[in-house]
Amino acid sequence: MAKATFLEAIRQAQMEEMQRDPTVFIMGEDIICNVFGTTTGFVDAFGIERVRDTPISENGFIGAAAGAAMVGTRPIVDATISSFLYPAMDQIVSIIAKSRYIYGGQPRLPLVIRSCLFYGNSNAAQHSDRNYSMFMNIPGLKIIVPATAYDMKGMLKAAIRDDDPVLCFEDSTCWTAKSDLPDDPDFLIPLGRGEIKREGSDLSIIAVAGAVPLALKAAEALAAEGISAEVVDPRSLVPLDTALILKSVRKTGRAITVDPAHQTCSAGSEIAALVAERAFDALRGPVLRVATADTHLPFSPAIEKALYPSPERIVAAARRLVAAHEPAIA
Amino acid sequence: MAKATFLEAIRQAQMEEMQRDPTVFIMGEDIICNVFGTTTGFVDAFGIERVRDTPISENGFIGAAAGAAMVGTRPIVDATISSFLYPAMDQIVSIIAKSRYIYGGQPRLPLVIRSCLFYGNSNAAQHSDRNYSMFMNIPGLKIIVPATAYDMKGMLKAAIRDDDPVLCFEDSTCWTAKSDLPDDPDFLIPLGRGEIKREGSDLSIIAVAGAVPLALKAAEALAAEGISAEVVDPRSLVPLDTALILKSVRKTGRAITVDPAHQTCSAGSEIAALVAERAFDALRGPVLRVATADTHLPFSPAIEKALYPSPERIVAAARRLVAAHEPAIA
Amino acid sequence: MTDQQNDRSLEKYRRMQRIRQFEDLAEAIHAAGEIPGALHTYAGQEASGVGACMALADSDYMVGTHRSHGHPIAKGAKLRPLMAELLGKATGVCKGKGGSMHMSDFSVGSLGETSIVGSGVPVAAGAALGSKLLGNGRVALCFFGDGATNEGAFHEGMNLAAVWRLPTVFVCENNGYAVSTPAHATVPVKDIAERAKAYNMPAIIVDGQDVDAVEAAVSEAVERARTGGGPTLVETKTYRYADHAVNMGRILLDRGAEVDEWRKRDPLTLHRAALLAAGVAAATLDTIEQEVAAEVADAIEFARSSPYPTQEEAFDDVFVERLPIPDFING
Amino acid sequence: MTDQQNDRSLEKYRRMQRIRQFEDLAEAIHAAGEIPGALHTYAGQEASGVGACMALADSDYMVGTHRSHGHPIAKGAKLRPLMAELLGKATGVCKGKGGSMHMSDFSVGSLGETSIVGSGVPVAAGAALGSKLLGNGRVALCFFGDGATNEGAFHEGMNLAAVWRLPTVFVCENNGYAVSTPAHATVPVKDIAERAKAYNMPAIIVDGQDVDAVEAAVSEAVERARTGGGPTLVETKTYRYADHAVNMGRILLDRGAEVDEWRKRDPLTLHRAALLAAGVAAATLDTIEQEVAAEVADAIEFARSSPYPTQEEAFDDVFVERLPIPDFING
Ligand SMILES: Cc1ncc(C[n+]2csc(CCOP(=O)(O)OP(=O)(O)O)c2C)c(N)n1
Ligand SMILES: Cc1ncc(C[n+]2csc(CCOP(=O)(O)OP(=O)(O)O)c2C)c(N)n1
Ligand SMILES: [Mg+2]
Ligand SMILES: [Mg+2]
Repeated sequence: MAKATFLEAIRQAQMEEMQRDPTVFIMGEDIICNVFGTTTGFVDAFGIERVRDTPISENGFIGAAAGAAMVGTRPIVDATISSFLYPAMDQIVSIIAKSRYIYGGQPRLPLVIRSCLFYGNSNAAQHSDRNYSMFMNIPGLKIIVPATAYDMKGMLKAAIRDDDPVLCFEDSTCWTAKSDLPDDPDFLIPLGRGEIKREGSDLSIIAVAGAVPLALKAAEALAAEGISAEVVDPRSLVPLDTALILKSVRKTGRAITVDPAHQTCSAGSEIAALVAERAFDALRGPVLRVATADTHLPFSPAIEKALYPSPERIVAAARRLVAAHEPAIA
Repeated sequence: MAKATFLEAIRQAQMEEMQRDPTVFIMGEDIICNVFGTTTGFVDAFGIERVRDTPISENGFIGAAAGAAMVGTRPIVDATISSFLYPAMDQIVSIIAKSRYIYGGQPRLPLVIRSCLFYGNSNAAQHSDRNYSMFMNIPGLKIIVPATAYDMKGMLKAAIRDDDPVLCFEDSTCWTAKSDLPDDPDFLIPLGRGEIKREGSDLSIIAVAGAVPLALKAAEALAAEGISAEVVDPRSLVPLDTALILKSVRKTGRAITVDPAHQTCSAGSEIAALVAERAFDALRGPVLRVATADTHLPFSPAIEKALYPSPERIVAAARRLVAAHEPAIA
Repeated sequence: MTDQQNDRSLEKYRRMQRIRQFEDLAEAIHAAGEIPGALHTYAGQEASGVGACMALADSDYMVGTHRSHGHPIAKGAKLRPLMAELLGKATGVCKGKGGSMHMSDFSVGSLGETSIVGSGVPVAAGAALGSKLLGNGRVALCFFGDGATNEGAFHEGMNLAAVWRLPTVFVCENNGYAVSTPAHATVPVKDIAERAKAYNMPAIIVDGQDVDAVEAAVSEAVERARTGGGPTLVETKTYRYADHAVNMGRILLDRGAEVDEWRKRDPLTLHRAALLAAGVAAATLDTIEQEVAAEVADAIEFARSSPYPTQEEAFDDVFVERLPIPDFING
Repeated sequence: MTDQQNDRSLEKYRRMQRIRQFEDLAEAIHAAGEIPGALHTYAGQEASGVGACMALADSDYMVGTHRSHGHPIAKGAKLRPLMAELLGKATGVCKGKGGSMHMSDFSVGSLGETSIVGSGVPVAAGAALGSKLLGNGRVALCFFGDGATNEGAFHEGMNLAAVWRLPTVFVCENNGYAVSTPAHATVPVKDIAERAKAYNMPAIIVDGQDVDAVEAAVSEAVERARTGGGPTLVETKTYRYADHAVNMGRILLDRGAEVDEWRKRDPLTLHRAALLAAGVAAATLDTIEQEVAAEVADAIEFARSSPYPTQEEAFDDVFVERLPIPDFING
């Protein structure tokens, strides 16, 4: 156990799994030079056959991962920034998500596509996407959104060992966050299992990716006002730990979803709909959503930040919800 | 006024707008031979410059529509089947949705991308997408989902005249439905305005695209049981007529969303979340969702149909909701 | 002809016959309403598929297209599961989930017949990359049409295979049309083979009606791939007899005279003539035709008597583990 | 030299100076923390951008890339709105919404500097299509890098322009690298120009350090486009001095000696020498340099003293009509 960052957790997970299984390999643009630090030392350790710099052709190499996976290897694709998944939607949706099904279960596609959510630092609209929810609408893709270095390591290792395709979204606002990382080479966090990141009794804050630390800060602030907030981190969006979410909301009677994505058709909206459908009887007030405004992200640092969820916005929503003092229906 | 089909409504809308405005042109794969009948006679009327068969390169010609729109033409792209939008996501999301914003309002992108929702007839998973909700998560794209020939004509004409990019999703289950179509060359239905397709007092069924006729059938059946269902058709998903939806739910106290898309992160989920957030005080029961199961669509006719919304499923949900007899909270 | 050559030549004839007779029957039962959805037939292109696949080892990989009936048969697939697939039965090669556009039989190395135009090209490059990494010596062959070469996926897959010298063979089945659009209206080069130059890739143009010529061309490409020489683009000049697809909108295109012209160089007729000229007895060929007829009859019998999948099976194969079945299914 | 030639030559020098001095200052103030986000500079490639744009009419269109500072300046854009954009100010050319990667000035015909690699190519083809339909005689020029030619968007845009004979000029600024990856590792042809063969498109390779040579090559292409001869691919062999970008991860790549080598053929130095050799007085060139220095100083002054956009402006320009402002903004 040693404290390490989220980026280092990614590096360790990849390193350990590549050491463990010679069929695992990694490819992506500029991963040898290694821009974000998640493949430091990999070429030396594994050679250029297993650590591949790709041409700038996301559809090509992500589709190639599908083919390579079908014949018995386990590719990790580093797609850098999640905005670069759009040119590859063809292969992600029509091939990767659908091949196992359309061929009646004949192939397996054990592959991981990693990309970061690169928002909040003046990179403008073409580089600031938080687009996991688009993929949630497509069956056949597992989707993980770890928010801590600990979860990142355990879930990425599990994703690499998983026999289904997994999209791993890495929130860049979490990159420098640190956890104690287990050294156990078999440290795995099963996909589809959420976690209560903080217990509470007055309301449930269900937070996604980089919204988790914001929710924890908000919960801290709320505690000082006498409001006890529970913070639920689904950690994986597909499969979604609906049981954990519903149990928390049934306990607290109130729910706020927090999601760094644009609000419309976000993961946060999906979770809100789930709660309104399946825990309605326990609800003491509306299901509130804190998400990024449905506008593009501007470059200018003067006006970008206010568009995202913040602890302040979460606190305000929580106050409003608790103040409503509606009686439980059940 | 003469009765005509949904497909004929598309043809008329395009024909009238191309007659009216010489800067409007249309392009797509095999539109001269005209597979689905929406451009019958167009080459003869407008010539091959304005009626263009494209190479099979969706990203190329959809991106070309963006460039052509920026310089003063008004392209209509017939992208055939909505499944073929995936190869073009790069241009749709990064260029078409974002260009006006990222360049600070300098360009306008008056273009329409039409594609049909080609499900329900054994076309298998790669050709059965109902994927508008993915685009709802991206600011900058107007999205229309007309369900009648009348709405189709008025909204497509409005879309062609609109100065923003519009995605027009044409539900193939509505293709043969007929309406009386106005001849008025300026018959326009403003985008962003929903419609109550049937009035009712016990519950609101908010139905999207091909779900609208299903909801109307269900409402008919419910009426026979003494349950009065209101059917709300948003008609456009972006902008969404939230006022109309909320007003209906406030009146009836109950809401069911019906959406032919996969349930997770669907338009139906978004509308459910909206209702749970902004009309909670009026709700007398959970917000139920009737949508397509979150699996792929199989080819086999024996097992495809049951996965979609149906009048029966809507009726069952309505009965359950009304039977709950929960008191209004407010 | 040596015995072995003779066997191969007869096997080519058998596979071409299988495809032709399969397609004839498929069209007939489609017309009779037994097959749902659209039907993209391969009749006319048999020499391209069979010639190419005969150049492969059984363990080699192959990726195809929406026009998916011919490729697996060419690669040696059994007819029963294919016919059952067309009818949407549980015994189909894809358990009834794929249908006409997706008749991929992984047991013969077919890694997908994908109906999104161009989308197979990166997959084939990837399979070849997998082979390379695993060191198993296998080659991945990719079929696609003339129209597909206009897709970005084609470009990216070709490029990747070229820069990484992957053991891939790209076979462009140039049948002159994409749906209704003639190739010359969308492809600015005279021969698709020209496109290989963008990747510094060798290219071969071959008469796609001549199964031996196709086999020879593809063999050269396979040999290059297997020995580390990287990918080749092979263009087979061929033709499909039927409309783009039955039951997918209207194709208002009069190709009558052109079809007649091409039928004069029908790949089965040509190969039959070649075999006869090489001294094969007509009776031998007749027997093959009859055997194939029996096979096809058996396949349709099998397909018809097979059960449909159960509703629960709709939730299988999204992931390796079955999805939970929602309440509204089966009550 | 005629007076007119002389004027053009001096204008080229002026524009190259503008780019170089703009970049030098941008790097300095970025280092000082005045510019947020990443900075992709164009220093070293000035002759490519200026030579190409000088071959265009003012009313012609141009599409660029993430390396977006140089193109608009080359096309004649004013410096004030560009510098203000870099600082995220409301007076920026994109009102502060685009920043370093998107410095597109539509008033000089620039139709976007898009940071998604390859994504400008279809847009340029489309602008040319628009010109053709409107009959306005305008040409659309598209800049992109060597790395971009591996993208599907490049292929599809090139192909479309070729089959439709659109008035497009494709300028590949081959600076030898995509981020850290040398072109030879991802592009299997020796010259990018080879790729034109896949589209039956003429191609020209030109010394990208020589502004006159670039102008001549692109002029030939523009002439062809304007007279209905369709598109041309021009490859400018050039080099960028700085890292791929400042402040976007670490680039661990030692290009030291190579940079020195290329600096010997610095485009500004070369053009200055050519002008002096042609009899232009050194003082004339010095004056230009000083005038540009004053312009750049004025631009930064303007940028610094400009206001930031208001929070509400974040909701402008998604659509033509402003979006409703959500409650959590400003209260
Ligand atoms: C991405 C995509 N665009 C369009 C289509 C519709 N479509 C199906 S087959 C086809 C023509 C393909 O032509 P070609 O590649 O020459 O193959 P062929 O049908 O001639 O065998 C088209 C346009 C599709 N399936 N996928
Ligand atoms: C689709 C996409 N993939 C990856 C990136 C990240 N990226 C930005 S610039 C660049 C290199 C581009 O190289 P080149 O086209 O040669 O242009 P240069 O930077 O050399 O001017 C990369 C990989 C991107 N912006 N878009
Ligand atoms: Mg074809
Ligand atoms: Mg470069």
